Amino acid sequence: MDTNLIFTLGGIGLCGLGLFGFIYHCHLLRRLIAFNLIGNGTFLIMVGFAQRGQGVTDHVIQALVLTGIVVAVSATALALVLIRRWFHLKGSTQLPEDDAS
Amino acid sequence: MNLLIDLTLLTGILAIAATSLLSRSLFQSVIFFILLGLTLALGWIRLGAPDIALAEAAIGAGITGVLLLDTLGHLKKTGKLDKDEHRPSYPRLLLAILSSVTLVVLLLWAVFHQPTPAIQLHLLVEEALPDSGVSHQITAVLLNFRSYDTLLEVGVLVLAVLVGLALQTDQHQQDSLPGLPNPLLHACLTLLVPAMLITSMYLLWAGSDRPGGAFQAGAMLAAAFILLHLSGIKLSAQLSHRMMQFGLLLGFTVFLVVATSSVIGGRPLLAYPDGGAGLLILLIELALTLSIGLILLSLFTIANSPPLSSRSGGSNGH
Amino acid sequence: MNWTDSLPLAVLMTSFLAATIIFMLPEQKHILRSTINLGAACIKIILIIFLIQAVLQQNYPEVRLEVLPGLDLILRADSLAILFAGLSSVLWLFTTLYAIGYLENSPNRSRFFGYFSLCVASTMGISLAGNLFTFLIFYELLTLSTYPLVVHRGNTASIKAGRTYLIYTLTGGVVLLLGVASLYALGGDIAFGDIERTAALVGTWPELMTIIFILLIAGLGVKAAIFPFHGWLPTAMVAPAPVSALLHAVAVVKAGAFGIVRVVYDIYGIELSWQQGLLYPIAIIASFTILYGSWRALQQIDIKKRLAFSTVSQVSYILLGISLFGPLGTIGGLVHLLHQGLMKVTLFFCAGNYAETLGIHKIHELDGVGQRMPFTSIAFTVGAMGMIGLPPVAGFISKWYLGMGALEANMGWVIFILIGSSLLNAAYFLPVLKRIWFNPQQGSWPHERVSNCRDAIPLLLIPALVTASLSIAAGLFASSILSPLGWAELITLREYLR
Amino acid sequence: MNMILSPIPWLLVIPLAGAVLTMLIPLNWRSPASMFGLLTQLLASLLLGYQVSQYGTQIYAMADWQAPLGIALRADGLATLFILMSSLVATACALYAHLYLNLTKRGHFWPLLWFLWASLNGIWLAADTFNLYVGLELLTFAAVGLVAFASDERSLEASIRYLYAALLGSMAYLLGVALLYGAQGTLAMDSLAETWHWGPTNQVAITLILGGLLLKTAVFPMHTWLPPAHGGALTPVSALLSALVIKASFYILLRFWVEFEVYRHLPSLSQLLGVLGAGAIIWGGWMALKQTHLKMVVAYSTVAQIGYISLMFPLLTAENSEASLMAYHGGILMLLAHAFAKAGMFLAAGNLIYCTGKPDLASLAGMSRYRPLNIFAFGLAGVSLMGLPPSGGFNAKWLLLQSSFLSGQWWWIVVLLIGSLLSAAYIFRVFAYTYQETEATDSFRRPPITIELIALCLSVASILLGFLSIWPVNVVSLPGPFMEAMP
Repeated sequence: MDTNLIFTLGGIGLCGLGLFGFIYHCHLLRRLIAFNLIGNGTFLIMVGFAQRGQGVTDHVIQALVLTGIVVAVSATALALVLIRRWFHLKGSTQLPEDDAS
Repeated sequence: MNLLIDLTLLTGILAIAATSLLSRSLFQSVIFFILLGLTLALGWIRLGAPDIALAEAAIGAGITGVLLLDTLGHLKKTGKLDKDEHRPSYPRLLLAILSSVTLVVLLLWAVFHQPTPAIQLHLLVEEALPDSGVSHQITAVLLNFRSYDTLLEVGVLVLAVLVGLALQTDQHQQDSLPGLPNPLLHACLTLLVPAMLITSMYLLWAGSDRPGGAFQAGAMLAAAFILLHLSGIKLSAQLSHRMMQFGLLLGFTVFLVVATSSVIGGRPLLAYPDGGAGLLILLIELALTLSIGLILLSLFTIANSPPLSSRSGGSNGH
Repeated sequence: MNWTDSLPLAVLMTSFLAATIIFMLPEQKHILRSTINLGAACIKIILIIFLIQAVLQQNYPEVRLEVLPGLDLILRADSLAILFAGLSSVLWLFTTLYAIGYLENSPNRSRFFGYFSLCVASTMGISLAGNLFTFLIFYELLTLSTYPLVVHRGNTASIKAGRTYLIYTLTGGVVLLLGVASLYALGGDIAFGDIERTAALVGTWPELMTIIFILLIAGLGVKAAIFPFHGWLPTAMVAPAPVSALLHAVAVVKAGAFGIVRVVYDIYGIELSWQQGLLYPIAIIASFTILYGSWRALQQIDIKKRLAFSTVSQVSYILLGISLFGPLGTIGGLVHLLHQGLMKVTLFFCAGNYAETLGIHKIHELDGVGQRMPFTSIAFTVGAMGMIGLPPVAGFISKWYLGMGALEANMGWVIFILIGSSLLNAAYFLPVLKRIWFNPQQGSWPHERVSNCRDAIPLLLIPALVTASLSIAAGLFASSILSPLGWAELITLREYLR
Repeated sequence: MNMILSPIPWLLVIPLAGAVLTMLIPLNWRSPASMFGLLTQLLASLLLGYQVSQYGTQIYAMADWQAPLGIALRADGLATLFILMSSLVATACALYAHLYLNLTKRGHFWPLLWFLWASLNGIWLAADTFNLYVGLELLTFAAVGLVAFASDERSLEASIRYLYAALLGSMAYLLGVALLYGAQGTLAMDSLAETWHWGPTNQVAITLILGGLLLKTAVFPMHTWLPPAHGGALTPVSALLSALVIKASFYILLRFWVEFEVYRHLPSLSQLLGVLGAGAIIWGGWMALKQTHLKMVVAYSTVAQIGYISLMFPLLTAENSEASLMAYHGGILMLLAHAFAKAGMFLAAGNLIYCTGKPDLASLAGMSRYRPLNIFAFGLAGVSLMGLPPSGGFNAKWLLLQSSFLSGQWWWIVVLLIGSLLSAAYIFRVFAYTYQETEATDSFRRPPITIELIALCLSVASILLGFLSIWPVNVVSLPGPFMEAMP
């Protein structure tokens, strides 16, 4: 078991946990945290899996992960702006469940 | 020994993630999420990715954490934090477990049948590195080989701010949080902020041959700005609205101008002129650092300022 | 490329352009609108005359446009196309004239006449279509452009009628699409008249081609209102009288019947259809529809409803003629396509006149109307006599040829159908004529319109009189080449000599 | 070819520069500047169309680094058609927005539109899997921003729903890309295709990518986010979203499907996509029939139409190349016709709502009398959506029908025909409301004739497509790696 594989597995675990939380929770903030867990898991898989295949440190995939992290933080910030506006308008931290659609 | 460290980190990461996800208190969840970011930074070091470790600590844990905490504080203040959080339904739980297990099984299956990649991109990177204008591979990838991705990525950042601004009718709105009137904090800040600025500049400079670069430097800068902001020194109030906008867009604009000038010069988009790569990359990075710092600060302040309760109507008026 | 080749397109474009301009016109500009309408109708008739000339010289103008790889839009003027196009263009002129008078001072005329022109454009497209794909396009366009006319009045009844109309015609359209698409999947683009290709396909897939035939006929049968797909026709009677005339005599019903003619003669070929035993079922269904329609007409007390069921019955004469294998049957079917159009349009014009002038809708209200509105009543009488099949009105010619055709095809029982139907026709028309001419007037008219004319206003009266005279002329001058009979004989000659 | 004369970089630079510029200049200068941008975009698209049809597929190495080290852009027939489509539709929507929105809203609209456009062009031209990810995120952010900036409760809720769904979708896509990179060591589409290896890793990767893109395209049953977002946004935004934005993820899916020959190796996934498409057609149509708000009818119609487009996947079979080609042409034509018709329909619906001042169907009574032009525009778009001739939608349906016959998959025929009837039902239901005559006189508001004409132009385009189908079909069949990978 090398480091790359271990962290790939960690990434898989994070993705699994994150997906569970993303579907299970209704609270918008909790779902956002869950999304970030999936994101972090994906980044771990990206680097761990690629480096496991290449057998060396892979700078290309690391650069991509840097891009990914920045995109993820932008997404989080955007979501927070929307959540806070929603909270302000409706006083609720979750979306109304519509069973119609 | 290394194996032991790795396994400990793995267990730690998963345990912290699970706690963050399932903790009954939202505050605890956020704290554990930040902790997860820091632990992951250690993991990144183990994976030989100090650049990501820096970014993860500064952006993944730092900025994201601050944003989450701040929102949490806002929610808490109105006292409706956990009240309306009814427990999710049973079918939802089932769906969540099923999808999550399916995903994990699929990924495990994929990971354990990994073929040997036919293409070794890192060889190409090493071969092209001397022509890239920088000696650090990640910077070369980000700002030369795959600079187009980075350009769009900065676009994503700008766009996030733009959407935030579009949702605010009055951009000069002061935020509701009072500054922190703690004299001790002030004293600390006077020491901390210059140190952070210097670190930021170092990270930017280091980017050309060592771990570091515009994003980490920008995040550090943003952290300093946010600290200043919290202590009552409001950059957005100091700078005029127009200046702020220029600052936000500076990095993207410089990047775009450099990209376009190469087309006018008869080269493909984003291609640097011979020998000028290093300098231009540094120029772009400098502008990017400032802009990223301001963008992250703006994202924080936008999220922070309360939206107007009565919007000016007439969404389809003429 | 001959200059005549662009004629089919020009015929189509006259109505399309008229429609577009009329849509754009403001509501109040009724003089300009009427001028455009009538001008377009006249230009179209002139163009059709050019086309007749070309076709008589065995020169068939054609335009093509490649729409998809291996799939063309074809507009082609052959003799059959001219038969239908000629009928529609002449009837359009009079229906337009009538509609201008009928809708005087009513709202939404811009919309009405726009869709009216679009409807005629689609009919022209149907008649000039050179392959099934083109036919299908205009056939569906006809559905779309008639819907706004059916719901024109905008009350609950007409919107309900519109829904019924759509349910029938769109479902029929889907069945037709299925048939056409499967035919194309088997044999590619088959132009009308290319019956050798179909013959080869029938040789390879006999069962499949039979199913496709059934699909095509069923899809077209909805518009042709054959039993049991006739339900929409009486319901659609709520529309204004010119629309009813259009639906019954000129466009919709005829489009269905014309489509069946195309499928039988120009896709499968009459001989092949006969050999495959495809015609006999049509004859039976047509016969049944003839009797059923007449029977139902007898029970109606509303004038327009009675006329509607009469149409159900009369259109099936066309189908009956097609299904009789032999030149005489063919002539009977084709000529009835025209004759029924002329006679039925007359009847609807008259029914509209009664309703507009005196507010008469029910049959029992017609007592003594002959004295009050003699000219309209004369036109009505001519139409009714034609429907019964009395000489010298054109209807007699149709029935005569149908009877001869039945004998020729060794289907003697059809004679009894014709006799039975004529008796029923007489049974539902003669009492009406008796009320008009011989019964005294009972009380006042239901809703008399104040006017200084003794009869209906000229714009309503003239079209009815002209079409009535045409129905007589078609019977009297049947031996001329340009009469409906002469043209039908020409087509039949070319069909059977192929 | 001369690098300056290639329109490819300008297709990206102009929208990005437009975004920056319209953020910086004063509000009342933003529209004139954008008008100039619209013009240059149209010209650049046309120039690209000319070059590609003359000289074939164009490869553009970004930053002068060849793929797989650098990022390549590829303008083949398919990409060119999409560029032209988005230029035309976006121009129409932008002009409409200029007339429809007030000054402040307009000021915020322009930079968002330009970012949206940049990301669309980036996606159409992309030939790199990670670049597609960044493009998708840029697109998502711009689209979410456009939905949210109506800034009422409904649109805010819709935008949150949309953002969450889109983020999950992109993450699944990224995970798939990560697996592909781990297995093959490259991100470029061309080199991925060359070294493709159908092991478990690639299968899982394709499954994840498929799942993510389906979520972003709102394929049934992952469509729940779409109707509120498309129905709740401001009118020009609704048109952009339905006409263009959902097409982006679909386009990526199609590229993966063909270039990596997924249709050959995972035929069961093709059938699954077809089944989902059938579900979308039936469910979307049924829900559209039940809606009481005009824009929701149109939004659910988008769900159903995505179903039609998805039917091309099961028909792209390895066995019958003729049927596959017809399915490909039919699907693309359907997509194109939908882009024009749906944009036209949303704009016409927006005009109608503007006239009545109420969003529900019942208040449309009398519309057909007083605002016939809008009803006409709505109707023409409806003709194409119902797949009635003559229209692009009909020709597309015809091709899909032919393809179903040829490949022997008759069950899709049933779906197509039932779907047509359903869509006719919900569109004519709207009509029936407009034809009702009311006692009232013309008390409706009157929109400027220009915005009525914009809606009409788009609808007419979807009808004209019925006569000009051969052009797009020829363009998307131009030779290139994509067509070589076709069965």
